Amino acid sequence: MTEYSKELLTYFYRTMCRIRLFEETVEKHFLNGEIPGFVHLYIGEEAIATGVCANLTKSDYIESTHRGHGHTIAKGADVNRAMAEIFGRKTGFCKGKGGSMHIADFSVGMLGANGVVGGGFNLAVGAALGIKMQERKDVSVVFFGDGASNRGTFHEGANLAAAWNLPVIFVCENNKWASTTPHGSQTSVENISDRAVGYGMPGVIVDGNDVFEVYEATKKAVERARQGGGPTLIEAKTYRIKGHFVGDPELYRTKEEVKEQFEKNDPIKRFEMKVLEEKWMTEKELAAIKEEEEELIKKSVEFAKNSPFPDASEIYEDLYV
Amino acid sequence: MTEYSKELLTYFYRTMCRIRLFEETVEKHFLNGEIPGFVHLYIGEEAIATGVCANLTKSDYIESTHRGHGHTIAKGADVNRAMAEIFGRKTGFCKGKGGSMHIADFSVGMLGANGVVGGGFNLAVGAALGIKMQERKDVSVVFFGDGASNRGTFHEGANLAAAWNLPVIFVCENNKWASTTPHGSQTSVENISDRAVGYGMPGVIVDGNDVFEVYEATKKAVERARQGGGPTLIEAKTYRIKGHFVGDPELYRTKEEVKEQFEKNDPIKRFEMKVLEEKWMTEKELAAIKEEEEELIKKSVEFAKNSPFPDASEIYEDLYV
Amino acid sequence: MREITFSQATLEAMSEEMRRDKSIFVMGEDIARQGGIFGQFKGLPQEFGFDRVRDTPISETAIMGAGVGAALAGMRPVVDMHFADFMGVCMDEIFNQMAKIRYMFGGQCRLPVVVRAPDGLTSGGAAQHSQSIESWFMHIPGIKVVIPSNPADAKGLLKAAIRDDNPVIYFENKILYREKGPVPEGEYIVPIGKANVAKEGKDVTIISYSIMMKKAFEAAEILAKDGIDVEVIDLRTIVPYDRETILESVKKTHRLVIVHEAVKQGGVGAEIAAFVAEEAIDYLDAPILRFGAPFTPVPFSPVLENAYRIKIEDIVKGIKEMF
Amino acid sequence: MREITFSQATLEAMSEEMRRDKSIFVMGEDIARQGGIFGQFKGLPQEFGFDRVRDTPISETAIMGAGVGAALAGMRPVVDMHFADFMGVCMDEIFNQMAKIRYMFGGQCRLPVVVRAPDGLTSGGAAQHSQSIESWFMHIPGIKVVIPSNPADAKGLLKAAIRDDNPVIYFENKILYREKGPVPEGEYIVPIGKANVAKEGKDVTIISYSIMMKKAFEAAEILAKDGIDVEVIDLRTIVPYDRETILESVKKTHRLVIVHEAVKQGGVGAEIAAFVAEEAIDYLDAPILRFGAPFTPVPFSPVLENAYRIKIEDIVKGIKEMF
Ligand SMILES: Cc1ncc(C[n+]2csc(CCOP(=O)(O)OP(=O)(O)O)c2C)c(N)n1
Ligand SMILES: Cc1ncc(C[n+]2csc(CCOP(=O)(O)OP(=O)(O)O)c2C)c(N)n1
Ligand SMILES: [Mg+2]
Ligand SMILES: [Mg+2]
Repeated sequence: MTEYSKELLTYFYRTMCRIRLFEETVEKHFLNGEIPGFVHLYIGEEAIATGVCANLTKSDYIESTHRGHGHTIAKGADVNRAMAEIFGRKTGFCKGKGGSMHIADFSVGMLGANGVVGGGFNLAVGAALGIKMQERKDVSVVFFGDGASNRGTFHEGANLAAAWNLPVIFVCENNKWASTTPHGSQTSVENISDRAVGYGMPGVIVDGNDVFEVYEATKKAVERARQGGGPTLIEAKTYRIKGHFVGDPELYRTKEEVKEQFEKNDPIKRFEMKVLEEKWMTEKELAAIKEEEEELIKKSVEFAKNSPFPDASEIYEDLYV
Repeated sequence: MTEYSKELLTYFYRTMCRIRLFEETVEKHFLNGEIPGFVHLYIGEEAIATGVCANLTKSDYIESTHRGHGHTIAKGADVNRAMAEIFGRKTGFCKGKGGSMHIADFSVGMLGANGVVGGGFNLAVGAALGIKMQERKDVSVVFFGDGASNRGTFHEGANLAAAWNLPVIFVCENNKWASTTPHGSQTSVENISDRAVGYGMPGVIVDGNDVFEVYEATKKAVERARQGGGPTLIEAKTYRIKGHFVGDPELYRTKEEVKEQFEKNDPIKRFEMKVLEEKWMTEKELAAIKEEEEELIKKSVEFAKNSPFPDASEIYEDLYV
Repeated sequence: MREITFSQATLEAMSEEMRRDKSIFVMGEDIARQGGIFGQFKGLPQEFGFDRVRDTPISETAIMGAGVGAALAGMRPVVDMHFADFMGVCMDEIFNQMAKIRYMFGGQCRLPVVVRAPDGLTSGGAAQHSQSIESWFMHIPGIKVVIPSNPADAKGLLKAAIRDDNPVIYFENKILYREKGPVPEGEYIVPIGKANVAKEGKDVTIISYSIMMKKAFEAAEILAKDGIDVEVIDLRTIVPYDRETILESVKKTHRLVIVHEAVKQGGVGAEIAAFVAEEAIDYLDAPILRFGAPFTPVPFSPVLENAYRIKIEDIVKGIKEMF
Repeated sequence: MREITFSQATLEAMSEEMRRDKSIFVMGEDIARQGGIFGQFKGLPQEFGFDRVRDTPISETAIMGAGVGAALAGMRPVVDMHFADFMGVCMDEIFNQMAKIRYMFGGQCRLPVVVRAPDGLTSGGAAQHSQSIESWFMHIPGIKVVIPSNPADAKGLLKAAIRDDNPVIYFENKILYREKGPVPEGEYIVPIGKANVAKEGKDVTIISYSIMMKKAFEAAEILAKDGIDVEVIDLRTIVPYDRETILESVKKTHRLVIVHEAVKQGGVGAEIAAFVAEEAIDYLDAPILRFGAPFTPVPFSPVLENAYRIKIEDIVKGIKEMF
């Protein structure tokens, strides 16, 4: 059994808690009518972004999805500015022009959420090409859903990354649902990782609710990529706990199914049980981290709410350089 | 060793000769300046269209490529109207509106060549959906190149066909070249058939220069599809003998490479040797067929050349019903 | 007359047509299990089954391409684009395949495909979920394009689109879905290609369509108080657009204003204005005004989104200055 | 001045810029081994290596998407579309990603991507290899669009496009490639956004661009014999288009004609005409004429293709009737 530094364990827990609390807070304020647009929550999938990004530095890139808050936070973005963006404020990362679906923080290598499912694949592949041409040791990670794996852009990006041996990690978050359709009903393979065969790249499956498994698999893939070994496809199996978007009537599944999944597989609970069992961390340590994060998220809402909206005249800014 | 009826053997030989002669004739007249546009020849790949289409009836569909003359002829289209179309005449299948790259004969289920590489995948999948919804026993075949297998449309079409269990046969004509790029330089797998794994469908490789092998593999796939067994991916290995298009300077390969391939693998020669060796046909029989086909193709040129061009006013016809 | 929502009107059109003709089916993302993200397919699978009301993978090129292919095999598919914003994903299937197949193959086939495309601003939809891109299709021969502004037209135009043997794109505004309006009982069709003189007037013509018809009416009402009698034309169909009705109106009122939610530059308004400047310039007593969105993507924040919207005051002011 | 072909002019621009800046590279189908299907990349890989001149798979969404991604990572990619007709395949990458990334992310990045798109009629190219689709991009905020008509501009505009920190689409006409023209030696730039008054005149303004500039000149020459003094404006840039130059000319000549090879309906000419009808209608002494392709796909047969082309006689006749 691998040993983990206290620092890493703390990062895992802190990040997962931060995402969870961030999302619960966003949900609340969305339902309050304080947040416009469409919001997709990452609750129950925190272990994936966390385990993946633990292997990355600021100069590595990630491409995210419509469900991008977790990726943003895990990559190290400031939560105040993230929250402010979702609230449509001038102090947000995108000055209020983007919102939840277009959150991005280029300063930490988070190249953007995407309102187009599967829109990120080739951006990530291109970023990896840039890395390679500049002879950097960085990597480029693209997160995508099980549903997104049926987009042609996945195929084109995977082929290009493999044919050109680019440092890309394809991270499929298989949360069993693509909006209202269950995995398997519209996807021709059980394991998305099987698709790696078609590009001659390694394809691995991990338990996406286990941050350690995600971390280890990504570590291998990242090392491989940094050493010029090319791309890897990682499929992280998880489950979408919340509706597709906040406000989703969820006509397509039962409450029981969701409850069962969450009880069994909440990645934060599973982490807590594991570290306590292994005596890697104490209840007290965990509680302290959680409290700090609660405070942080609370402050982020204050920050957001106290921030001004952009001025109407700003509509014409940021279009061209 | 399977036995083949004289009728089938005759069909094989007749069709391959017809395609070869048709293509040689088109090449000659193109170089003469009598044919406008872009022309892509099927020389050296005759066994594929022939072996595949031998399993099809008129109510089955095929979707073709930019290299579509062979498919058109193998599906049973009238050569006069095919030639006339390529010559841009009013008597052509498309009344001169299409030309070589848009040849089509809906009356025999040939749903069209396509100027967009990979443009045919989903049309074929949709035709198969139509077949299935109408509870017909027909199948839908899509021909495509090794290069086209890197289009996202391949992925989306393959997934849909498999997820919906549609009667589609994906026939990859791997002729080792995608225009100027050799197979392997831009495609991440050696065998396109490996990509079938990603859709949970059977993927098979055949020698595309052996009409018997193509025929047998297609037979199996077609039977499977007709019985509701879903799609199959067949990769037929062959070699593009001519330039990508007529007039291609072919700066990217040597004449020797081509010559060697043709001497070794000319599908017509290989057929002749086999049927003579097996004593399935005589030299005389073969010669007689070839002569008939020469006559047919000669006549088709006369037909085309004697046909009128469309009238300028026809430009406005056939846009809307 | 009874009042139903735009969304219900489209549902009636779908079910009446699907009852009439077994070759009609509909496919798209999240339309069957959930009934469509805007509820516009609710109940359809219950009546017609999951075979004729199909959820699809997230594969727009397959959805659009398969729609075309199914039509070639004798079906009459209706394909749903989820958001008009995603039409770029399958633009090749739309403009190089669907639009050209009949013509380039010399009329060998009919292509009865309907593409349903929910469009327009929603609150906070932002850059990739708010667009109105109908003008692209004005420039692509081989497709018809309709764009209803109210429930009655929504039903009649959808039925016309489904019965048409040519590809038809049906733009439906996401905000309009919930709006109610009078819809006649029983069978009727709104013919493709015919504009609707929604309000007669003699001083100035406003041409609009889809959700902007509301602003056109409101502006007309305000201007009436100033004694300006506005004629309001609902274009209804963008391709082919109704040249006669436009010319007739302009020749009567001598003043033309075009209003749409899409970006002004290169929008449908440009074509209409250019057409009139070519065919009836001598009748004009004032510049042709166009109102459309500014030349930026749609911003997220409510303040910016509001600034992005067409303002009735601007229309009113612009028209007053014409006199 | 020395004369070189349009194609050579683009090559010079590419190699001068690639020498200057190591972050510039180019990728596309069949550009490296073969030097481009129109020879427009010949010799580049020999000087800059196959790393900076890259053949790609037939994967337009990957080519375009990776161009955008590479720019985000600090490169200055030039991506080749092979034929403009294939831009539909990666339309989402163009209009939802490339065009919006800077804006929707609040200006966090620069996006120096050049998209090269060979367009226009060739003999027998038919429906899917002959199109001119520049007008779509006039309606998409966030991209610049240039479209040179001669070798000198081809070089200067390509250099400007490469140096621009915004996405620029560079349309290059397939027939023009082979045409020679005077090209200055040494370093120069043709600024994006500035039209060129290619021939001064006082009676009527013809606005055109790309290959149609030849017909504009020819028409002007013929009309000169009838005493009609034509001003010919080469638009050069479509987004942003040069409003000042257009207005100035129209205010001088009082007559406007727009000529492009693209389909007339919804074309660039529509926007220009609408702009003038909005801003300068009082200066006009005649209807605004537009010449563009008929509303059909491009047919194959030479007779039909010829009928599809813009005729100089029609332009001449149209202009004469303006007086
Ligand atoms: C190209 C495109 N098609 C459809 C949509 C609408 N849509 C948004 S999210 C979604 C489901 C995505 O499923 P998946 O990829 O599994 O991600 P998840 O939501 O489960 O994280 C769909 C269909 C879209 N945004 N973009
Ligand atoms: C979408 C698209 N991209 C590029 C092209 C240009 N093109 C035409 S044929 C061809 C090569 C096709 O290779 P392959 O699929 O292997 O077929 P082959 O020519 O070998 O039969 C290319 C790149 C095209 N027609 N369509
Ligand atoms: Mg999912
Ligand atoms: Mg090939």
